[in-house]
Amino acid sequence: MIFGIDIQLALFYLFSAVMLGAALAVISARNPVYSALFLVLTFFSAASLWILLQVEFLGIVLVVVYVGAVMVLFLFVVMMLDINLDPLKEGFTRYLPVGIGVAIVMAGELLLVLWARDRLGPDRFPAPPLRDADYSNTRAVGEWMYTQFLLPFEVAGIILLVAIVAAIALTQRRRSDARVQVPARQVRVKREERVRLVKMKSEMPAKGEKG
Amino acid sequence: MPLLSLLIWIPLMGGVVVMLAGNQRPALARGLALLIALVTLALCVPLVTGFDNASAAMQFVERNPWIDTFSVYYHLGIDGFSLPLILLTAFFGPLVVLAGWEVIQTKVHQYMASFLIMEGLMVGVFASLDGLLFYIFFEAMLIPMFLVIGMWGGPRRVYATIKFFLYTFLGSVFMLVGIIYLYNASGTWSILAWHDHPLSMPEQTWLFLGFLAAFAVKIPMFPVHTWLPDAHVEAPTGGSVILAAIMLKIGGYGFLRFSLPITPDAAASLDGFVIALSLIAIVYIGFVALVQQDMKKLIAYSSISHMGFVTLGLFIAFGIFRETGATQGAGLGMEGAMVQMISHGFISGALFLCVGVLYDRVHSREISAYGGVANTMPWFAFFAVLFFMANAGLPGTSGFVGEFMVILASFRASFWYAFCAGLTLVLGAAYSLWLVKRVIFGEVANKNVANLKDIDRREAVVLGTLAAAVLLVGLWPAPLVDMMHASVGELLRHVVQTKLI
Amino acid sequence: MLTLGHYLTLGAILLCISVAGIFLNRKNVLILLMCIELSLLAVNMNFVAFSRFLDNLDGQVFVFFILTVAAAEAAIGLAILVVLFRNRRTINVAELDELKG
Amino acid sequence: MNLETILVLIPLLPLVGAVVSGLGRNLVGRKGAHWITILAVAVSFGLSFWLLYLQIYEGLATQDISVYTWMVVEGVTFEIGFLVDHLTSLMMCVVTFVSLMVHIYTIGYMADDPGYQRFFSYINLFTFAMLMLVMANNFMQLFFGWEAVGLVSYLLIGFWFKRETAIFANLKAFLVNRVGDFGFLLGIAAVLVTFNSLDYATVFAAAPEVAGDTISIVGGAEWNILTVICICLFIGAMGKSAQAPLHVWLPDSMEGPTPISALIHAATMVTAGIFMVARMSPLFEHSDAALSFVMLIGAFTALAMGAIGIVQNDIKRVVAYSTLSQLGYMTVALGVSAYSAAIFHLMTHAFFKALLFLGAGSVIIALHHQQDMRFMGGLRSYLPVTWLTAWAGTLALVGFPLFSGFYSKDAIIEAVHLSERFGSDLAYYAVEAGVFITALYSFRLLYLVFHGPERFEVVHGVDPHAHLPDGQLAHEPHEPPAVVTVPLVLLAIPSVLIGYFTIEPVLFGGWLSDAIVVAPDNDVVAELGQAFHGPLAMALHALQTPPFWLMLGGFALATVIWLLRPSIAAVIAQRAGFLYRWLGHKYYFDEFNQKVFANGAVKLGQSLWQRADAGFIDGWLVNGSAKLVQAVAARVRRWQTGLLYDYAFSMIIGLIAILGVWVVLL
Amino acid sequence: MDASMLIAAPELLVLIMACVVLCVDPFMEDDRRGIIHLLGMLTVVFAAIITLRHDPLVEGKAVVTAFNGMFVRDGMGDTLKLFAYATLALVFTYAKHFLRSYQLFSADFYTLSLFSLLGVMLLISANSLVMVYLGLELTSLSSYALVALNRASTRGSESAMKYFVLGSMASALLLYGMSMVYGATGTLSLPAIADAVRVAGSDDVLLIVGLVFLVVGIAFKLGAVPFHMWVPDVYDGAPLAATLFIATVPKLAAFAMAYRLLASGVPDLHGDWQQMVAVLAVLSLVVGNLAAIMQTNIRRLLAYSTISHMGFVLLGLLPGSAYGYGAGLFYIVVYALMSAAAFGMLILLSGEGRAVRDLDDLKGLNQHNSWYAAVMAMVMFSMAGVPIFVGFFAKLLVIKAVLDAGMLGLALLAVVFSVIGAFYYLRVVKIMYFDEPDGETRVSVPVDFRAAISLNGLLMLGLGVFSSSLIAVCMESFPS
Repeated sequence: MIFGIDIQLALFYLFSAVMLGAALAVISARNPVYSALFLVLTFFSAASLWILLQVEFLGIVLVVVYVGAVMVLFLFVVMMLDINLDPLKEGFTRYLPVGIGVAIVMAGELLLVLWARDRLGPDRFPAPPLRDADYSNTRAVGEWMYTQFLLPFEVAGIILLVAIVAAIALTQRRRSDARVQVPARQVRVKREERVRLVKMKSEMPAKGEKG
Repeated sequence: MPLLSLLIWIPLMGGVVVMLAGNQRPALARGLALLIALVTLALCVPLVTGFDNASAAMQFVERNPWIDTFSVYYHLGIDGFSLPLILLTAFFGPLVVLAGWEVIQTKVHQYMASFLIMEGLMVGVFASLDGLLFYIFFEAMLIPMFLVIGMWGGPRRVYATIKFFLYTFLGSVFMLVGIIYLYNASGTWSILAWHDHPLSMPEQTWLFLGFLAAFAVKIPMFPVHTWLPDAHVEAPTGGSVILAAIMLKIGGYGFLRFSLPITPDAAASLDGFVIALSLIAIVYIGFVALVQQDMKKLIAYSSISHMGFVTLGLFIAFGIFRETGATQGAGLGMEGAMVQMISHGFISGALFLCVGVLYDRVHSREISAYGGVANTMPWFAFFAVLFFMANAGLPGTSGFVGEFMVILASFRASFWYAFCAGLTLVLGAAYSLWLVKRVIFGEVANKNVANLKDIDRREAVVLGTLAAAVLLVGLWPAPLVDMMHASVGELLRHVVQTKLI
Repeated sequence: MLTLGHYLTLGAILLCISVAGIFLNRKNVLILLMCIELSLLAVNMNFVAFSRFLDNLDGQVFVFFILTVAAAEAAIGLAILVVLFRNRRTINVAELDELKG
Repeated sequence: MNLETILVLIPLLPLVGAVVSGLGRNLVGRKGAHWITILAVAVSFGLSFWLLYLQIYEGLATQDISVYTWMVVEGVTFEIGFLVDHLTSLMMCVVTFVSLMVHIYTIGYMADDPGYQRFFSYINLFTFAMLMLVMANNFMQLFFGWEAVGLVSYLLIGFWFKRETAIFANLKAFLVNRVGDFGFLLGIAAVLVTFNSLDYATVFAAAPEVAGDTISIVGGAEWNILTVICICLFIGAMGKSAQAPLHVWLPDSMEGPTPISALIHAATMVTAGIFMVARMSPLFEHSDAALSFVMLIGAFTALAMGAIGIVQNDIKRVVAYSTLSQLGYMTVALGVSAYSAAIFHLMTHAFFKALLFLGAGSVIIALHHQQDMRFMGGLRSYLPVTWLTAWAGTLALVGFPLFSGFYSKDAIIEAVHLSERFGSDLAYYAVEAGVFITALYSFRLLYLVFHGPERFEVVHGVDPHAHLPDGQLAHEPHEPPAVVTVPLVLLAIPSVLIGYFTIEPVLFGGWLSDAIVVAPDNDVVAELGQAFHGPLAMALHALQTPPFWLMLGGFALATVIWLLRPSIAAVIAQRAGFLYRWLGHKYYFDEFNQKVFANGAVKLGQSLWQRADAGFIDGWLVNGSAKLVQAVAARVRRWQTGLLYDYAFSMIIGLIAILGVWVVLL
Repeated sequence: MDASMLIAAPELLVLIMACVVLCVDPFMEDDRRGIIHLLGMLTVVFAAIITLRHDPLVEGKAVVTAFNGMFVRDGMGDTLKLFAYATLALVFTYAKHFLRSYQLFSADFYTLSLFSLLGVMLLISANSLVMVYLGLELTSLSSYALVALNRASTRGSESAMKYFVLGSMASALLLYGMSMVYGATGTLSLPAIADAVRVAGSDDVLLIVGLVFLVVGIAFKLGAVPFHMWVPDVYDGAPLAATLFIATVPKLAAFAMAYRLLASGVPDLHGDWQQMVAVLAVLSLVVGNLAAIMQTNIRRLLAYSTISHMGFVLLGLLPGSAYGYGAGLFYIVVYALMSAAAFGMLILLSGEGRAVRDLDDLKGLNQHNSWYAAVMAMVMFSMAGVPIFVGFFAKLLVIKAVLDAGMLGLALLAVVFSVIGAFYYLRVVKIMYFDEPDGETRVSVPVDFRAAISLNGLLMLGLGVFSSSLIAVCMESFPS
């Protein structure tokens, strides 16, 4: 508490505001590059909020995985596709009222039920105790994940494998001008195809040739 | 010997076998189909001889578990209601094969197979004592008929056949909901057990309406009859014959097997509604039939009108019971309805075959395309007049018996029921004979008619067999009605007893 | 007092923004991908908050998996985007309507 | 051979004959056909006559046998069986005799017709059907015979099925008959409901017990059940026996070959209604209302239909209207409970009317199928036998004393006179006037055909079979062969004599009392019987009664108009234009039926079909729902815009909606 | 190494084999690729054998869990997995021909399919929210890639993009729901959640919000209206082989997901989710059937028909009874088989380089290929729910379950819309049987394809006539 202000709360509002603003910018930016960058900002804010909750591991992962990998991938694709940007925003404003309306209705419904009956107050969900200094969120999560959540963890791995396979299967192009190895042919190559044994008659002058 | 199973499965499997004959060997397909149909017919002999008229119990019962998880049984058996209808079905098997003998030239194997499969399924409907089994046969039958109309039908066949399928399908799904409900309520699919299962009035009413939806469309009753003229007009001759002769009867049979005994109280409270529809069918459709330009359409409408007698005969029981406090007369109505079904089978089948004979030669069903056929086809004219007279309910033909019984019975409930029903005497004669006048009689109308060849031996056999049947039932219905007495008694016992809880 | 409600509210608003973004954006598929990332962030926000306020690590671990999967998802999404761009020479959302009806 | 076999054989033989000659027509050939059928009818006639003989001289009791059980339902037995009492055997003899005559006559009349075998088959079949009708011992079989004769009548009227008029007439005949049968069937239904049986014996025995029972039909009004039954049954009789207003088919039925006009539409079938009512006398006797109704209908028919006969030019039609009128007489007799008089008149009428028809046929053959009397005249010298027999028939018809018709008709008129039933005064005047009219048209016919100048010319040198314009003949008319004239003579004999010899037993001797039941209060015939002192006395007494003088008046007037001063006819036709037209159009019955019933039914059918069936049910409900589904489907399909943001939008809306409903509202 | 590995042995096998295929592929020349196919088939066969084997650990217990309760193996799971193998075998058989004729025959399809199968299996066996999520993602990510497999196809990439964006959005929503549930109960384990809910009662607003989002996620995966928009576009745009896959195997997982989340996870909120599911079911039936009517594109037609089938599956979930789940399970299994046959037929009829898309491509099929026409007709009638075909029993069971729960109105609506649906199935039959062919369609597929599709078609009939055992299996998967 500083100056009667709950620092935690203040930070929450700050990050929240940034996050929501960034999120709005993501969906309304003219340029997808900006959108991607705003998304990064959103994630950063979210990570901050999580860390505020003392969920450090996930906050870090969010930044590392998302910002470091996924968002870069996004940007990469945006750049690669080289899309003409100008006409892409038409229609946005035309449907804006509807969009806002729907969003507000949905948000209203959700918030109404979340708040109206006051079921989320401290009575039921007391504020989480602050962690001890030597408490490692990462360790706790890790232990829990590798024991209790072994199977999901493995499955998550498989999912990543599938993503790889799928991405390759979809995007890999066989270029006609490229020199490629065909493992199948390499493996199945037979001796006859590589070595040509030529049987020749020894060339010896025969004496009885004319005989 | 599991006779009923044989009667179901021989034609069904036979159909598959015929299918295997392939497109290249039509003669083989025809011969096989005829053989199978005849074998099926022959199997009816032990069925009749072994049937005990005096017993109301189900006979030739077969019962094996089918779907254990919810106690569906392969449960077959027949009583006095099923037997005549099964006989009718088997009777028509060879006739239909013969009727399509020369006319059908494309995909003969599929045509013959369709009819054999249909025959097996129809026997299945009449022999099922398990509600679900019944429903399955009831619905599965639509498929071959759908194909028959669609593949070998007239120019508007697609519209007609889809209309036919969806109409009947829509009706029957309500019944499906009904029987599932019954199963949930009673824990069994056995129709006989359902007969004794008590139900509250709202339950009965809903169930009754569900059954009504299915059977009213099938039979068909006014105002859900409009699929019939279209289907008949577009169907090939064999299709029309089976449709009119047997499929419509399934609706009537359904009323007997389901609506009346399972929901007697609802039936009793709604009988006025059903009877009103029946009478409308008889009178209204009579007038509509009068002005038809298309022979098949006319016969189709007349079928609807005749089926009105079936529903009238079945539901008159309640009126009689209310009016007189006794069931005397109700049995007459019910047996009349049954006789009407059988007889209409013969007559309408024969009429469609007659139209088929003309259509094969001239390729028109328009009444106005004919005139003076009697000049060039005297034998045909003989049969046609006979069958149209039977259609008009001439005594001595089977057409008379059912109408006679139902009118007599309905008088007991109300003079006006009998009055309206009796109008058919005039209307039926009017549309039937007006057609005869325009088609059969008169001067030779055009070159087509002048070039007509009289029926050949194959056609004569088919029509002659039917004529014999029509006259036999007309002159001596006793064997037919004797089969039913016990079952009618049993049914009436269910009908007049309230099963409200 | 910083309560759970604060975080959940934040998550909810973020979710709404991302959702609004998905259908407000009519031109660029890339932005859609970003919006998805945003919505995952909203979810993560919830998980993290709950995890903390419940003092239960499950939530955090879940977030970790979500992040992993989101990365994989982004990879595949971008791969599809590349394929799409190669075929159509555009990533305009409004032009992706060959399939309809 | 026991009696039962004989009874079965009597109707069965003609049936066999019909089947053999009909289905095996090419097998038996023309000769075979007529031999087989004639033999069958002859044997039937012989057996019938033998039965009658047994009854008269051996006192054979009433036979009520069952041939086979048609079916049994709910304890009610429907049977095929025969009831042979005096009434039946009388009818059987009349039917088989007239039929036999007609069979023989046909050999000559139809000699050139390609449908020769078919014709014999039909009339044999008719004999079978008619015998089934009269021999029935229960209502169902009665109805069977009733309809079967209708069928044969239908087939025979349309025998020349190439003629548009013929096939129109037969359709009309069948339909009008069906209207009657409709009532008849309702009557039978009422009988079954009331008596729980269809057997005559049971029903008649139980009739007194239910006499007071009522049935409610319209609203709360209670009707006497027997009145309902009788009126319904009588409606059937009206159709078959051509009582106004269901008479319209009979004149048209003359499109059929003349032999069947004689057999079916004069002598036998049309009298089935009369027979039926007489048979049902145990029921009718309990209902004065029904009898009054019967009487008034009959009276109207007797008078009004006869009047039409005056203006007809077609020889057969004149006879046909005369038949209508005579049927009216019979019906009146029934209405005043003089059943035996009706039956008596039925019998005499059968002979003389068959005679007249066959005579007309003879003329027609002679004139090469010319039926229009305006092209006849002076045929007396060409056709002497026909002429003489026609006179005999005519005198019988007009009721000239000592002729058979006199006895039967006079008995009826007297019976009506004596009756005190409601409306009997009116009926009396009608039948009296009818006598005058009968004489008028009967003699008119005789004069126009056989007397006066020849109104045809013989053109020589043309093909005898060529179709010539009216009034021209290829050769002189001459008497047809013996197969035609012999039946004429054979029919002429009973036409003249039978009344004289049978009036006493049939009418007053209680001959029919085993079949006919008359309540003592109603028994006008018994009353008549008290004044009866033998046929000769009756004839002499008749000279002092109005009918005789009316008949003479008619004769005189006819003589003046059509024999002495033919020009008067034209003047009258001009002066009484309205009346003439009215009669000429037969009171516009046909026009009315055509407009209201025929066209009305077609219009109704059209509009029901086009509007209700095709328009509303099919168009609106069925195809309408299909269209609706399709329209909605097209719309639903358009939601799938192909645009990603729309898809997302849909998801979000779904989400918001579910959230809104379940989280916020609930 | 604890018993977990044994319990999850089928999953391990699939994983290993997927990697094997991945590694073997580069060493295969194009004409030897048949080995890949063989490996794929071997995988499903052995997986089936392992699954069927009565593990001593499993024996005697209806339910066993592994990996600290993350993984559960039970009757329903095994049933679904077995059918997943069976359908995948069909998919491989049909797809091989397609891939060959489109020069797409490489390991990609097989690896991705196997990974997807792994995801399906994990999802089926998921016992924790995290496993649900990961299984779902594994399935989905592979599917996205499969849809885009034909890199040269504009339709393929467009549909993949749509599928991806919407799918990711749906998983985000699902996750949001999971977070709420987690927040409300403090655990990710489904049984623990169930316990917590039972204790806490059903009026916790967090829980309800979470439930709504869970339902949305499930609805998307199943393709229920209004979360169905991806279905037609993906079915239409993807290469037929991928469509074939997506239309079959993952649907089984979607059912499992619904069951795990709703029935195992929050059974005590049944009253709430029942109504949501009812709404979704009704909408799916209505919209699916109506939209299908107007289609001339057979793939889209089948897609919309799928949506309506999913309506039925949801109806099966409604009652929340063992019986209802059994009915739903039966329905989804039957649906997978029908769908496989239908798309298999499309592959069969696709000529060289031209995939069947229009209904008119089936014109007059009966003329020259009457057996295949019959197979397709059987499939169509089965889908329409005409008796004796197995599709009828599927509908029957569901309607019975719905009636059991006393929801007569829903049952009536379902049957009425199945009649409307019958219309477009009939149209397919009509085109095959009643129309004249434009030319002769040559069917040149290998014998294993012929055998498989014939068997698949006959199954429609056979499983109908002998439905008893399959129904029993499905019903017994849910001990009541």
